[in-house]
Amino acid sequence: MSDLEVLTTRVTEALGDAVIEHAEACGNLVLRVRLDSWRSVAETARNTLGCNYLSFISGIDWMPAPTVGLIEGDTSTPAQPKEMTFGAAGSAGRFQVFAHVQSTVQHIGFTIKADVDEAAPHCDSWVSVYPGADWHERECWEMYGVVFDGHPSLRHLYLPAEFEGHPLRKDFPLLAREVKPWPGLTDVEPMPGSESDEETKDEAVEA
Amino acid sequence: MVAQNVAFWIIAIAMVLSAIGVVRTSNVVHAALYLVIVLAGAAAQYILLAAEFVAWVQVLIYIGAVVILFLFGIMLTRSPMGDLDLDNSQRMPAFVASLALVGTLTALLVDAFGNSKVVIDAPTKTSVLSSDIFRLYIVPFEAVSILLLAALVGAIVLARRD
Amino acid sequence: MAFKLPGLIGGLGITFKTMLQGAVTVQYPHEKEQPPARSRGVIALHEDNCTSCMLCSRACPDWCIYIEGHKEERPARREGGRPRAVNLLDRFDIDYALCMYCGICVEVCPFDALFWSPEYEYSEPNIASLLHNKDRLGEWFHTVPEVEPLEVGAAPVAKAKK
Amino acid sequence: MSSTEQPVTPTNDSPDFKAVPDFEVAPGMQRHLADARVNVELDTGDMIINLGPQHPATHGTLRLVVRLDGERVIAADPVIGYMHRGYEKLTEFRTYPQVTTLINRIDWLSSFANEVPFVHAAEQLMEIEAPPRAQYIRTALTELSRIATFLLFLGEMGLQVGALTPAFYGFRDREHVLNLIESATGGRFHPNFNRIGGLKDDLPWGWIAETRNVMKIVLDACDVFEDLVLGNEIFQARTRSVGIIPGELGASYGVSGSNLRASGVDWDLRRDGAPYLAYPELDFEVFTHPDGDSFARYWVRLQETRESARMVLQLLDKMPSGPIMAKVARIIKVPAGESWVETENPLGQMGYYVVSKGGTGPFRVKIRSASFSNVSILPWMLRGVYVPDVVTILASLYFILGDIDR
Amino acid sequence: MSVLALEIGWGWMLAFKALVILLIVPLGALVLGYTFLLKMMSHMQSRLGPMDPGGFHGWFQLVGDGLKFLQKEDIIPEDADRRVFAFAPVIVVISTFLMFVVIPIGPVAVVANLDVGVFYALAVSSLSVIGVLMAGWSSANKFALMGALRAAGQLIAYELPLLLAVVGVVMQAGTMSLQGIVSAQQNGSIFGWSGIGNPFIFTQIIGFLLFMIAAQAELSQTPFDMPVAESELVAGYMVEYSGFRFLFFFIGEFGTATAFAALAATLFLGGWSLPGVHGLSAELLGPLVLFVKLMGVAFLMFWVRFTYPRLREDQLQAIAWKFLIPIALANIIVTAIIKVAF
Amino acid sequence: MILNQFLILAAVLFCIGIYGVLVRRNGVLVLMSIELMLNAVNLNLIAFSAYLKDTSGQIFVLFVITIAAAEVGVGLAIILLLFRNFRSPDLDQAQQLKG
Amino acid sequence: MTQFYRNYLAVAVFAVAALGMVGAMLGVGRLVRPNRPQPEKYIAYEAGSDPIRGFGQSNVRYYVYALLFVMFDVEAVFIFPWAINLEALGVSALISMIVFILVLTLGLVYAWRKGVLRWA
Amino acid sequence: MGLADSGMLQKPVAKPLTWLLNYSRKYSLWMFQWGLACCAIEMGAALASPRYDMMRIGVIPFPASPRQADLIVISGTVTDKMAPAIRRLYEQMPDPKYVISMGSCANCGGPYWDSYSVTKGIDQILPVDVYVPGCPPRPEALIQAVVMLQEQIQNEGIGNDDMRKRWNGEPINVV
Ligand code: SF4
Ligand code: SF4
Ligand code: SF4
Repeated sequence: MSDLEVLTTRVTEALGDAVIEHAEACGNLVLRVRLDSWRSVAETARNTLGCNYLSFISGIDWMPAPTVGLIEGDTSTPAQPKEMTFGAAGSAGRFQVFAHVQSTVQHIGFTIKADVDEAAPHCDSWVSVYPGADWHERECWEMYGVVFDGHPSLRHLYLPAEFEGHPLRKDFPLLAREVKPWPGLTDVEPMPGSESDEETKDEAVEA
Repeated sequence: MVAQNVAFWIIAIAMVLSAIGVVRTSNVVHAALYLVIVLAGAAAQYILLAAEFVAWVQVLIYIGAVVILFLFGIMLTRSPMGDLDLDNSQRMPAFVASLALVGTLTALLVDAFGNSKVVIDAPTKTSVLSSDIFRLYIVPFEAVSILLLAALVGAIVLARRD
Repeated sequence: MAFKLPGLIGGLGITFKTMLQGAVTVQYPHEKEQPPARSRGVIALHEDNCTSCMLCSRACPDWCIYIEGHKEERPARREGGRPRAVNLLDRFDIDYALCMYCGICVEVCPFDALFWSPEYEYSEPNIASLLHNKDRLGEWFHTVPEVEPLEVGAAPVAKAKK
Repeated sequence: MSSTEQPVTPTNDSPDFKAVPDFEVAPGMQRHLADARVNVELDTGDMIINLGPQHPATHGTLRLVVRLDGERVIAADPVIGYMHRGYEKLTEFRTYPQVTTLINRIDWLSSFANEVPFVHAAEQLMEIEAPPRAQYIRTALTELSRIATFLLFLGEMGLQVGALTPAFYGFRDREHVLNLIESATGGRFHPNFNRIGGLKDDLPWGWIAETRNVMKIVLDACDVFEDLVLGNEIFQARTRSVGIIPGELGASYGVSGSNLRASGVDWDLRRDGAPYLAYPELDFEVFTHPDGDSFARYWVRLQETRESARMVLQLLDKMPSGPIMAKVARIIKVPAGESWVETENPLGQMGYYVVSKGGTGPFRVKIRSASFSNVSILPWMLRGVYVPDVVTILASLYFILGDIDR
Repeated sequence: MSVLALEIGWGWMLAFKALVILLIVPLGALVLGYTFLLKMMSHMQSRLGPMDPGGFHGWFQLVGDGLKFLQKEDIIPEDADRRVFAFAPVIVVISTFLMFVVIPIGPVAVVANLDVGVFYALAVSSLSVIGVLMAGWSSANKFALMGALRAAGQLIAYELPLLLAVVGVVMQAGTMSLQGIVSAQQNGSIFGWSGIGNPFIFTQIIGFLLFMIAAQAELSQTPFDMPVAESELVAGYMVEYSGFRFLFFFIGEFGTATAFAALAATLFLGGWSLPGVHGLSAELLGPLVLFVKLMGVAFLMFWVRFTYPRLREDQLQAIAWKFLIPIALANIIVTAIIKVAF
Repeated sequence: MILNQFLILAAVLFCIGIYGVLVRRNGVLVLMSIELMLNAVNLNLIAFSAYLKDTSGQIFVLFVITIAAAEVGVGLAIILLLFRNFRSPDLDQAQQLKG
Repeated sequence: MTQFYRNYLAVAVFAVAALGMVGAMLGVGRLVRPNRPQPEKYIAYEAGSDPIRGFGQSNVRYYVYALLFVMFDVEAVFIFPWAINLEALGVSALISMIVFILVLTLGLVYAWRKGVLRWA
Repeated sequence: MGLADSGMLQKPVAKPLTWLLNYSRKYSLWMFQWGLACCAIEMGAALASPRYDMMRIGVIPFPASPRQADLIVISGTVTDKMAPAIRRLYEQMPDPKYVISMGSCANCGGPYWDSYSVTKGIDQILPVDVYVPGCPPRPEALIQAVVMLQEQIQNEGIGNDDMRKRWNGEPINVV
């Protein structure tokens, strides 16, 4: 049994039915847990599994960005699939919170995900388990609008207080990219058969 | 002696004005700074009277230490800085009383000393002072140390919060 | 607060020694150090090589290369060949006020038209002058250094840039 | 007079200290933060002071809103975000090569080390591996950037406790290291030298010999710092038992790297994490210090600088020959998947959680930067210390604003 | 006055002296600031320091700074107490200036040979505390206020060791007049050998060290530069000062540094006196000798300044009260006992 | 210089001091006024000492200065205490509160 | 006029000269310096943030130090005249001075023991 | 007001004086101690690294308070949250004052040109005297910019119009 499998068994056993799904992503254990057990998972991770170290808490928005690829042939902005797909361990909807915890003693670590509601994203706060969660949760709230219940002071972390919107949501546009014309657009037509022709074509296909 | 007289009057006027400032100003820090002028003026008068050492003691202790103590005290008590009413209601009677006192004292002094002159032929040597202190006033001198000790202990007891 | 001396004295010794050692300063405006050959100072354009294929402009993360060009017919290179159509540059501007000196453009250029030069002295009092046009970029070409040989153990390079 | 009568605010070591910061003290400050123009009505004798965003102690743009009683800090609230550039959003709009060149500006002192975990994550997803020579060169450059970062720290810390001269020495000796980095990568600061699958270029001729010389200079510099700063009694008086982080608490705050090792937690991702670069083949020591105070942090970093120099020498000895790029398509597309890579950066644990959906750019990159977590412990650490110690603590935590705010 | 001033009335003499000193003070500060602060510091940090201003090794730097500040706008913050704010630097400057009055630079070349010389110098130097407190308080700025309180706390704490360190010298010389102290050193002897006179640094080495430490603190130099600690309080009580008023503090700082160095040189190193040089040549050489000694002392001060980190406020006070003052008192008693017994 | 110059100046200062003591409510200011009075006394002493060519006056002044320093120290400590208890350096208020 | 007064005249001249210098410099500065009043210029500096008004309270500790200072300053004042006349005053003065110093040192020791000299 | 505006300094007699005044301003550039981002480290290197030692040419990094500064080098990324503070600090500097914009971020937003939180160019809030290109510019590049600024200062008239232009300090308001 590889280390990862040992870890998987240990963690899934400890967490019990909180785990909805688990997967392995490039050697890293990813668990999807029920939203209502989000906090108890943290407690178990810290107290039972010995993961005393909080790496990060953050969110993820699985919606394909409507703004990407706005300009025709813009190869500077990477292409993404247009339909909603989910990553390791799946997701029930658009928003997920995920966190990574580790043990500084046993040198193990795993990622925990939980699905949050799209319309009114809510989630339990981890501050009482990992005090370091404070800022991470503020960041996540600011970036995705996920409200952490029980967090002592959810207020802006990075952005000025008057900032509106949640920048990391996929539908938050980067205005500068839309305002400035992409300089890669050209009216020079490719010459048939030339090397540059093929390359531009390649690019165009990818875009 | 003309120069000394000129100096005296300049300093005296500055002193009196500043002294009035001390009791009239509405800003406590300003009062302390006015006090500095009065004290410095007094030191200058001592020099006019050839009491060199005492003059610099005045500067060192009064200006260099007591005023600092005052300023610390002011900043500690956060005394009001604005035009808050720092005076009580007895301004008028107090003014009259002190004016009367000045008048009486002046009259008395003029009457008593008339035009007696202060003649200064040599400044007081510090060594003379020291022999006097350590020969004639040795007991008060020791008493001063006890007094200072008592004041120190008392002030510490009072100022400490515990 | 036990102060043992060695640490304090030793520190004095170090600074004193440094003082005697003399400075390591290079007096920049008067004497200049040549930056390493790979240094990314400014991008030079070898206009003859550029086919205005736009690859650099598209790969640039900052969108700071502006290219305009047009096509022109040219007589065939070899006798009897087809007449060639070439892209001629009308405009090739790099906005150094925006450029992040990442080198992506130099790397993606398939025709070896862009090079790094280690020059760095082109501050401007006017931000518009930081937009270097193709003549200015062409001038930088004279400052492009020779490619250095590689360290022992390096695999032979397939495609040698200048 | 309220504050003077209240019991003294619990210090870090007092029994009624709570691991979780209590937020009772914050409302006044919150109001202030919500609207900076509101005059906070001072109902007590305390003084609220803004340290920053422009303040010499805050390394640029951190802002500390500090509530003082005399010279003692009752509560401190770091306000970050003055350097927030929206990295996680920007990465979603860039292709992989463009992301690589962008992310070295997160922790700008050790830029090269920033690139490594991201490139590694992408390589993991693509299931390729850089050739050994590339791994060795990467490791050497990472360690060089660690040395450059720490040399700056070793001098800067002296500056923050009032000694001007060490800062100059730090800069002086760091210059040699930067020269090395520049002659190899072309950039003093932002190398952009990593490519997915290897490196941009091989080392230039004579680099290895030059590096050996420079490592000698670095080792000498460490001795100088040991005598000039670490051994100085005044420095010790200023730093010992100042800003203690208990190891367990530090871990739960996510404090990492040298800061955590200085608190006695023996954890170094180069040795203990998933193997990366050439570290498994190196022989090196991990230093810990039991005290967890500012002095310990300085000590640990000094030792690590030395150890890094030794590691570089080892790497130079073992440097394999061969290619420096794996076979990678010219236009990089990363297959869909998720990957978490963490590395031991100079400032601590840096991790990238890369989510790809198979495009030419990442779908989501969560950047876990070390300083963010390192600094998040500040409100706890700064309670009950004196103003001068605030400076020492900030300096000894050693954060880079870009690494906090991203 | 014996040589030069036979015919010249004392008033002219005084004016002449005033002029010389007025030139010497800024000039001395300039040379001190330039030579020692910039060049020595720079080389200790293995760099060159100013080079370009003026062409030759940046001699123009200090003049340039002065002229530059002359052209800077004079800002008085709106919340400041205008009059106090404007007057605070003046007090500091005056206190500095007055210190120079009693420092002799030759057998007769002294502006005012006061009977209470040392005492006067120390009393006058203590005046700057008021200026500092005024500056800090009137700026209506928290950094300034904290800086001023720290500065005042420190200045008064180290005023005492300074005073007490001098007592030993006064005891040995039997006078407070600086001229008297110099001649006591010049004419003294070490165990009967009078080759170099008796510079009090030998017998009062503890006093000298105390004096230097205390002077370092009085000047707010590292390791005692808490009040102006840049990395905490930005610039301490000077935060809000701009333009020329700031330069006054600057002048005050360097002037006081010069004055203390000169005082130390006079009290402990024999001042203007050079063994075996008397009469007119002493009068001419005096200023130079004093200057060399002064520079030696200043070198020591700046050497320490650029090597050490700074102490914390509490440590600083602790050193003064728990370390320097007891030692100074012990020094006094021991010196007195020796002097009375032998 | 006439002796009375100094004496009258001292008298004026003394009365200004009295006015201050009577009028001021702030404890610190009252102390300052007391200092004014003490200074007037000192000036008298010195003037007489110069007039009579007797150093005792100056020695007395030294003692008075000493005592004044002690007095200010204790006085301010008391005011601090008042301030701590009544949150104001105002003497009248303290009196009222004391009842 | 005696030497004594001349000396002090010199002191006074110096004070006035310093004042004059200050005045002259400010006057010259007035001629060459610009004056561009902008309201923002006069806002107190607080590290780039909007200043939070409110007067701070200094620490009681400073007061106690100042108190100690005053006491010892007074002591120094008495030491000086004694010091210049040491030999003439002889043993009895020495003893009384030692007593004086010891009594005051007692105060220092008291403060020390009381923890006044220790912060916090 | 003052001599400068009275026109007296424009007379040929005043040439040496003008020269001297400019010369002293030129070599006494007290630089505000403040760094923003990566560029700040290069600025630090230019100042504190003995290899570059910008103090040679009269740039003194002494003041940490804007009140004593002549020169502010905007060295690095300016975010929207930071911009008001920068503006405030600039305003607090006494005239005459100079601004150097260092690095692509300060010039134009640089690598973060499309970010939602970065100010695209410091010249939107301050008048800039010299722009230094680079990301980050080498310390030498900054020194070169300072030399360039010093040339500008040397040639500054201190008569009415030049002065007003230079010392105006009015912001360039770009919406
Ligand atoms: S420089 Fe190179 S990449 Fe750019 S347009 Fe010219 S040929 Fe194409
Ligand atoms: S170096 Fe980078 S940012 Fe600059 S022009 Fe080239 S691709 Fe664009
Ligand atoms: S211009 Fe480049 S180096 Fe300078 S701050 Fe911006 S990203 Fe950093």
